[in-house]
Amino acid sequence: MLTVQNINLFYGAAQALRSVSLSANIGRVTCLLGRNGVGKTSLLRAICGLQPIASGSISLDGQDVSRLPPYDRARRGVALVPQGREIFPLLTVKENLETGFAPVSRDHKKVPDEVFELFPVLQSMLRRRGGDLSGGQQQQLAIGRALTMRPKLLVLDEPTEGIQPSVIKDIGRAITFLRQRGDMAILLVEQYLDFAHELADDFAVMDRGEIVMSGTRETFDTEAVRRHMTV
Amino acid sequence: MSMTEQRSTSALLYLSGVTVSFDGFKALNNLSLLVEPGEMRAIIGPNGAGKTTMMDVVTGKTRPDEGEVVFDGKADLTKLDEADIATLGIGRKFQKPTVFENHTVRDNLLLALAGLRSWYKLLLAAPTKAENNRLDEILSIIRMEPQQHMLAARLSHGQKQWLEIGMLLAQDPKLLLVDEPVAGMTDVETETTAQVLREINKTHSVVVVEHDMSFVRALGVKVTVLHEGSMLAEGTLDQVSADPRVVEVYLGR
Amino acid sequence: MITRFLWQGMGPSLRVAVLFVLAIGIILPLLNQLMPASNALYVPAWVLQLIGKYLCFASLALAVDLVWGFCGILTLGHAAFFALGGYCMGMYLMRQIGSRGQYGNPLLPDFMVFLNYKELPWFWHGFDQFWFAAIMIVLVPSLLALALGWFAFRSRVTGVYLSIITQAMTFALMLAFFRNDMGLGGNNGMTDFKDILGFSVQSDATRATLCFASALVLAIFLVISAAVVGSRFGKALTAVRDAESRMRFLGYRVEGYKLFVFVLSAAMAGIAGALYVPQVGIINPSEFSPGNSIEAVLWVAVGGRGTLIGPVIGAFLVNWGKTYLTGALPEVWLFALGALFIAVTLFLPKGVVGLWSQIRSRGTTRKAKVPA
Amino acid sequence: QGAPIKVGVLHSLSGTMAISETTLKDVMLMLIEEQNKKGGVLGRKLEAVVVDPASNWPLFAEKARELLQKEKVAAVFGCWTSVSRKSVLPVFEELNGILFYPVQYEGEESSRNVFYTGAAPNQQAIPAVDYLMNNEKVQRWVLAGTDYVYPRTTNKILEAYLKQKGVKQEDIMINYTPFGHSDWQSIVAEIKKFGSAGKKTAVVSTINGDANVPFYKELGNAGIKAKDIPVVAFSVGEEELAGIDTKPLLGHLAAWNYFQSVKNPSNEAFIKAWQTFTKNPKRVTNDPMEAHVIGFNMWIEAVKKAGTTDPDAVIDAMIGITVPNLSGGYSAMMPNHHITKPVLIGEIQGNGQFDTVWQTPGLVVAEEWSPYLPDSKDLIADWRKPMNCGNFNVVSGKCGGKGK
Amino acid sequence: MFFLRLLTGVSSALAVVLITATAWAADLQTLVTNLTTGGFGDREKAISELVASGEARAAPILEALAAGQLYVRKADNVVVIGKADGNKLALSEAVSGKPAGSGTEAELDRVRVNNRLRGVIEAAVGSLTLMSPDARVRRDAADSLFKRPDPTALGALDAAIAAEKDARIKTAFQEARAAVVLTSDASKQDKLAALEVVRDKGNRDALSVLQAAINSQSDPEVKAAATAAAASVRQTLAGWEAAQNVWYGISLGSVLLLAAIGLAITFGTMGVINMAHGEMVMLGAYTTFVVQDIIRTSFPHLFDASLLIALPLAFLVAGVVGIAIERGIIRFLYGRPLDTLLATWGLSLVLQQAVRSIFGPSNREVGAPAFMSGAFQLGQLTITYGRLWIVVFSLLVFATLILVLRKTPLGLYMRAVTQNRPMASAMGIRTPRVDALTFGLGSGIAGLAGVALSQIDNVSPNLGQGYIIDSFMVVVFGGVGNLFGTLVGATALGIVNKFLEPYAGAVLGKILVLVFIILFIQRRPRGLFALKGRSVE
Ligand SMILES: Nc1ncnc2c1ncn2[C@@H]1O[C@H](COP(=O)(O)OP(=O)(O)OP(=O)(O)O)[C@@H](O)[C@H]1O
Ligand SMILES: Nc1ncnc2c1ncn2[C@@H]1O[C@H](COP(=O)(O)OP(=O)(O)OP(=O)(O)O)[C@@H](O)[C@H]1O
Ligand SMILES: [Mg+2]
Ligand SMILES: [Mg+2]
Repeated sequence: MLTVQNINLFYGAAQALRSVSLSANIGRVTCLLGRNGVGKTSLLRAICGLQPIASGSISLDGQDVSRLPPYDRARRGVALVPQGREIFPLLTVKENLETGFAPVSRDHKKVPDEVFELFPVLQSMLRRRGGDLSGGQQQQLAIGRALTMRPKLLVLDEPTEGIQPSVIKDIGRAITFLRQRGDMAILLVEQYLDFAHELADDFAVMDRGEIVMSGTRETFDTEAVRRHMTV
Repeated sequence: MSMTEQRSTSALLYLSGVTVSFDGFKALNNLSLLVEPGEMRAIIGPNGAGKTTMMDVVTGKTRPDEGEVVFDGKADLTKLDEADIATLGIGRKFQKPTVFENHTVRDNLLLALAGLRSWYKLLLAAPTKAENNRLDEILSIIRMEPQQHMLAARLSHGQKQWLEIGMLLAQDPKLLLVDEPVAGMTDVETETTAQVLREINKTHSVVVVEHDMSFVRALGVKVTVLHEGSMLAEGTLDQVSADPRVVEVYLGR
Repeated sequence: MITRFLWQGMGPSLRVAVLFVLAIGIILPLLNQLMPASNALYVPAWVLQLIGKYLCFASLALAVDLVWGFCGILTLGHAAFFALGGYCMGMYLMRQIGSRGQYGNPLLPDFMVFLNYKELPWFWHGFDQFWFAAIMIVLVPSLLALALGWFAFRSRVTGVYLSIITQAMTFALMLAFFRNDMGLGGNNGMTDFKDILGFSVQSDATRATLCFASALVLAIFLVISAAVVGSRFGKALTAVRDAESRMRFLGYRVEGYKLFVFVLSAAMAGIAGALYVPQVGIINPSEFSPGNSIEAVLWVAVGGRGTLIGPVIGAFLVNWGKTYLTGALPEVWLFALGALFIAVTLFLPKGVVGLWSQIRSRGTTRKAKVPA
Repeated sequence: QGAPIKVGVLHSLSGTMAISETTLKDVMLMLIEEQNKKGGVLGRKLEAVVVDPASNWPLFAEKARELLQKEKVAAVFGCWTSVSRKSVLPVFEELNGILFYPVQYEGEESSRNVFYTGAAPNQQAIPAVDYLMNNEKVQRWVLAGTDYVYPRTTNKILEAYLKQKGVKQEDIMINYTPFGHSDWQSIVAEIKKFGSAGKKTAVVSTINGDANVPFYKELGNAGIKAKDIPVVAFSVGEEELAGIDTKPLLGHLAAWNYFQSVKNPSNEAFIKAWQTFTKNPKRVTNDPMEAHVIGFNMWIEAVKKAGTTDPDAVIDAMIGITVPNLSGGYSAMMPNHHITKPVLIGEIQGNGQFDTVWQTPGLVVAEEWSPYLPDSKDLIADWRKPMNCGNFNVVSGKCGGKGK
Repeated sequence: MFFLRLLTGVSSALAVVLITATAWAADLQTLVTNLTTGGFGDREKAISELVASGEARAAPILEALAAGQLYVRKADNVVVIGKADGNKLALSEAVSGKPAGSGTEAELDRVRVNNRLRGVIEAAVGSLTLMSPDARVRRDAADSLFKRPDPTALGALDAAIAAEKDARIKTAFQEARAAVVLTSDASKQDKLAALEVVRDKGNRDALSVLQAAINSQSDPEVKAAATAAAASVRQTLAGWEAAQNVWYGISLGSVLLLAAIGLAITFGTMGVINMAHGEMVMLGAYTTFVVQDIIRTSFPHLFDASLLIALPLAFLVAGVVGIAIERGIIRFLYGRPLDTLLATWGLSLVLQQAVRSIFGPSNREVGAPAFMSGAFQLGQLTITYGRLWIVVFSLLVFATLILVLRKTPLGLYMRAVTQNRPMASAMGIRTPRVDALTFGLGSGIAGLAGVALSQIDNVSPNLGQGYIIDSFMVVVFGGVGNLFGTLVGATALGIVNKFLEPYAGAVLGKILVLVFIILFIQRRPRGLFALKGRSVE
């Protein structure tokens, strides 16, 4: 589904990504790990088109999308749950969800049932403004909103941040469910190692803007990873 | 009744019957809470339970519809504004990290540093050695010496979290309200943060909100569980974790 | 202590700027006074007058920048403080005319005579004394700023709401001053000044002195502003600009910070206005017009917001452009000016001053990329 | 053939006043072009120096200085509204320039360096009131104006005049509005109310500039017909009417010293030249334009008479110069630096023109100092030697106001 | 009884006509010639003589005179009536009414009238047209007689009253008769009765008649009764005055609303400090002018539809310009809202000067179509059609806009994009298109406002400048980002203004409104309808 090849990314003169390569496939969860400030978010933003890359390529289903604006990538099936939630504060919960209709075809303009199954709070708060929700509720809304886009590549940036344990478990189950349904690739950034470990089919570890380790669940070496995660 | 009154004098933070509603929705519902001097308290509870709102009430951001909020046995916080409350000695770290983006890390800490606050004093203030030492100290605690001259805008999410903790340290308040300090931190950093907080707790009172149970466990303090704006349970983490209601609404199976 | 305060903000580029402003203020008037008119270096008086005017505008721009650039208050009413200072000066100059007016009334200015005033309105008393006028020049704008700021900042009026309040204020003042009944000359305002401190306003020596005074004042303002923004106060101020409520949670009384800067800036604007009036020879209510305030903001934006040199450059550039273009391209100069504003926003996001750092940073990026 | 003689044109081409002043700039360009076709003056060509003071009063002074000191123009034609004139006045006096001011104004001024070719109040306002009183038997008066000096002074003079004619205070209503006032509903209603007192009522309007169009539109909509409550205006000319559908305004009045509709050969020639010059066969002419025509011709004559463009010589030569005006007579420059003018009362027609309904039998000499104001009734201006004074007090016999 | 009265009335009127007709027929020529000679005073006399003659031709001749259509042909000194017919005048002989060829203004001398003569003629024609078969004409005749009571018309009025079948016109006749009685030397009783009739009419004209009666009556009893009647009329009118002020306020509010509503989108929703907003309004007004100009020269019969044609065009013109501005300038400035102030200010200078160069600096004429001219009475409330339509129009625009923003996907995307542009883009919303459409919509609405404002204000390059400050005040006062706030804010400011104006005067009133805004914002620092909630902080 997604192939990232040798991308470099700069903030002004500072380089945040150095020749990063990564891929994510339908029906699999790819987990990206790393300490604070190593460039995980930068990588995800580059994939979604929110941050321009200096070189390298990003392709979806074999098509190069490196130069496409974010909305065109969204139309090709990329959905993002960003760090910091980025809810539309003045839109109601319902409207927030409905923004996800933009890239989908007419007959899919309906919020999928699994969103409300997963996050029953949202159902009860449809008319409340997104900005008034609590942090965790916003996080749930952000995930629901991404699912409304019926993505082929779901990109999640620390989706469990600020979420109560029971819902984290639900999210884990949901990710498992989505993986099993087999219609999307999932790219997950997570600091919460146990959670990542449970879900990941493939994983990659970043440090200082580079991928320093990668492999499949079978080769997942918790200790080695932990080493990269400490200073 | 007399019991509470008596305790209210000794408690550092005293909330009684606090209710906050937004357009009919009760975010806090008759909440009462006591924090003793020198105590560290963890507060957990489902998303939307009202934890952040409780902090908003204490720091003066939100006015309660009903109820009493007393600090240090004398100050009625419902009558004071944010700056007054901060001056009394209540510091806060926000759930969504908020730092001064156009200032360097060091200047962020300098602004937070306890002491000068009035405009005419700052106009003529010269940097002192003590202050600089203190800043260096904090920078090393939060491990941001390399970034100290970087603009805060360029920090990653987790680094901003650390900076906010550093600002809280610099502010040196009597009571620290810490909202989800370890969100977005690695497991190792989570442990470090717990250590830092325990260290602080030796001299300060702390209220921590967090969803990370391992972190709460590492703190090893009394836990209050909020639910739908009121207190659901209180006790050690093990005690509350065993409470079926807490499992039902919060921890999950 | 005070000298340390004053020196703390003086960076090298600012030192250059202050010296440059002073140099203009000294050399040009001297050339005017000492050179014979035939000499190539002779500076005619009208040039001095233009430079003097630009210097006053630069002071106004600096005042605007202090509140807008450093404190985040987009003021759309600073022309009001400028005009109030100007009116105080105008009243002094009017009283200096004495019985040389058209009607020869020793006490009442002409416009009062023909509007049938029998005696001097109360607020005109004292303005025959320069010291009194000088106090008023600072006091009147400051008090207005204090009153407005006191209420607005305490009620936490921010952003566009504050902008609109300042605009409403200047608009209301304009309408009020237009009224003939205000006793301040109505639409015609005050003109035909004769003397200032006993010297004829029309003599070249006076003009040279006024030009010098304007430069001196601007230089002083630059030093003061630099001291303020360079102090810890300045750091707090920019923090207030960026995240006001966060500052409150740190225990800062944000109102005090804003109020101090607002009042300081109003006083600066007032002084600038007072120097402006004898140089252009007229003060009239249209100085209060909201458009003037917006223009002052534009000077700052063109020069570079949030820097101290930017507003000075912006004020000079835009006003010199106006002077030049209204003479050279009278029919189409608005196209040129409008295009300038658009071009600056599009290509120089940090104003003309930003151009310098833009060039520099481009240099460094290139350098940084070379080894990679 | 010497170097060309520069003539300054100081009219706003942008900002609020551009609407009125741009036309005057065009007229000056036309006059200069025509004069050059005739071979210029003193054997030299004329050259227009146009600047744009942008409706900004300090800029007027600055540009005046630029014209006089940098461009060294021989004379300046310019300004509109008293404040612009007052702003440049000290500059002209200091640098000894010559200014021709073409617009009606409130009087109370006479400068050696300014020639006032527009009307003084007695050349416009008073005859208009006389006309209404005598021909339309008006007994009740609304004096409506924009709140600035010209309306204030004019109304003051009119008030004194009306009272002298026996009109009672209660039959005079005075109303002021801000510049650019655009919502006239209440005021029109008030006028209507004032008019329903069983006495014939008229409105004397000194409403300025842009505010007139909405005012007349509201009048028309509210159904106030000229035969019920006529409005006589001093600032509404053909140019202003060009922006309004005048059919509902039929019969409302204006007082000027010139109308485009005046029929005589010199006017017809002027209109033709103007429409050719602007390449617009519908372009209208108006009173201030005529004032510039008169002023310009007078200046040419004076330069010829003096044989030089030297200001002092020209200023002295100006007095007594007589040139044809476009209303079919001659206007003369008087010693008070104002000119003699006929006063015409015109009714608005459906085609946006005025139809002269009444005219002063002869020419009216300007009273620059109003006899109806206590402090100026003793003043006169006479710039001939030996008096050479703009505010001579005839009681004390001294120059300079009270002349103490 | 009724028949009898009717009969006598008709016959006496007939008699009057017959007698006078025979007596003076020969002299019509002289009478008409008299009309064309002498000064205004002589002319007035000639008019009353002509009326007294009772000639059937008198009415058309006098009407032509009042309308300025009576001429003397220079060539042969024949008095003719000239009616516009293309560029020429179709002539007919005044005395006989026979066609007399055509001519131009230059070949004819117009017979001048002034306002006073027009009034005299109107009253005279009034008494001559009381029996007209056209009900409107009879009504007008009654009205003009009421306003200008003429004692000689008493007989004709009586006859007309007797003959009248329409109850409302009959009342009007009776009121006119009462007014006439008051000016005649009728008996005290008659006058007292007449006073009652006039009092019951109860409007401004009635007050005027009563005031005149107070001034002219000598009998103390009549005078006292007139004073009492006037007082009672004044009292009724005072009650209506408040209603009138509210209406003025609403109509001023609707103008403010129209001017501000586009800004509520470009500024309120998108956050662009759009100083060129006024120029968009101006573009709309100039579009109206161009449309009317084309219609006038090429399709005159469409004139009444000109505004309807102009509306979509103005929307398009301003909208397209808006889109061009967004694509060319604004889109580089998102995230730098303050810079938009600078750029749009520059833009407004350019647009103003461009319009000045193309259309000239002076005002352009935009006419009112028939349905927007004139006024009607609602009780004692005078409501002008123009204002009424503007109120209706502004509400329509407002409602449509609310629908678009609230109920369409485009509206949703607009709001999403302006709240968080990158995230909206990541959600698959084509942000550039939405941005352009939003700015275009705001500008287009400003263009619509221009069409409406062209009806009440100058169409000049300065048009926009006059509204920009008010628009910003309204949007901010109402609460930025809240359309309802804009609606309520505009109406509130309008009404406050109109209640202050009669007491404080227009100038002070405006100052007070500004002070009121300043104080109000202290109370509600985020406007009338502040956005509440955590996200606002
Ligand atoms: N807008 C920006 N401007 C400049 N530098 C930035 C910006 N955003 C991030 N950076 C820098 O890029 C590096 C990578 O940041 P990024 O946000 O990708 O980290 P991360 O791995 O997501 O960290 P975290 O776990 O804390 O979210 C950091 O060192 C940060 O300082
Ligand atoms: N201004 C507001 N308007 C409406 N509802 C609000 C507002 N502020 C908070 N709420 C609601 O109040 C409830 C409590 O919110 P709060 O932020 O205190 O929760 P929390 O306990 O901090 O949750 P989290 O763990 O997710 O951060 C939530 O349901 C939220 O939606
Ligand atoms: Mg991250
Ligand atoms: Mg929370």
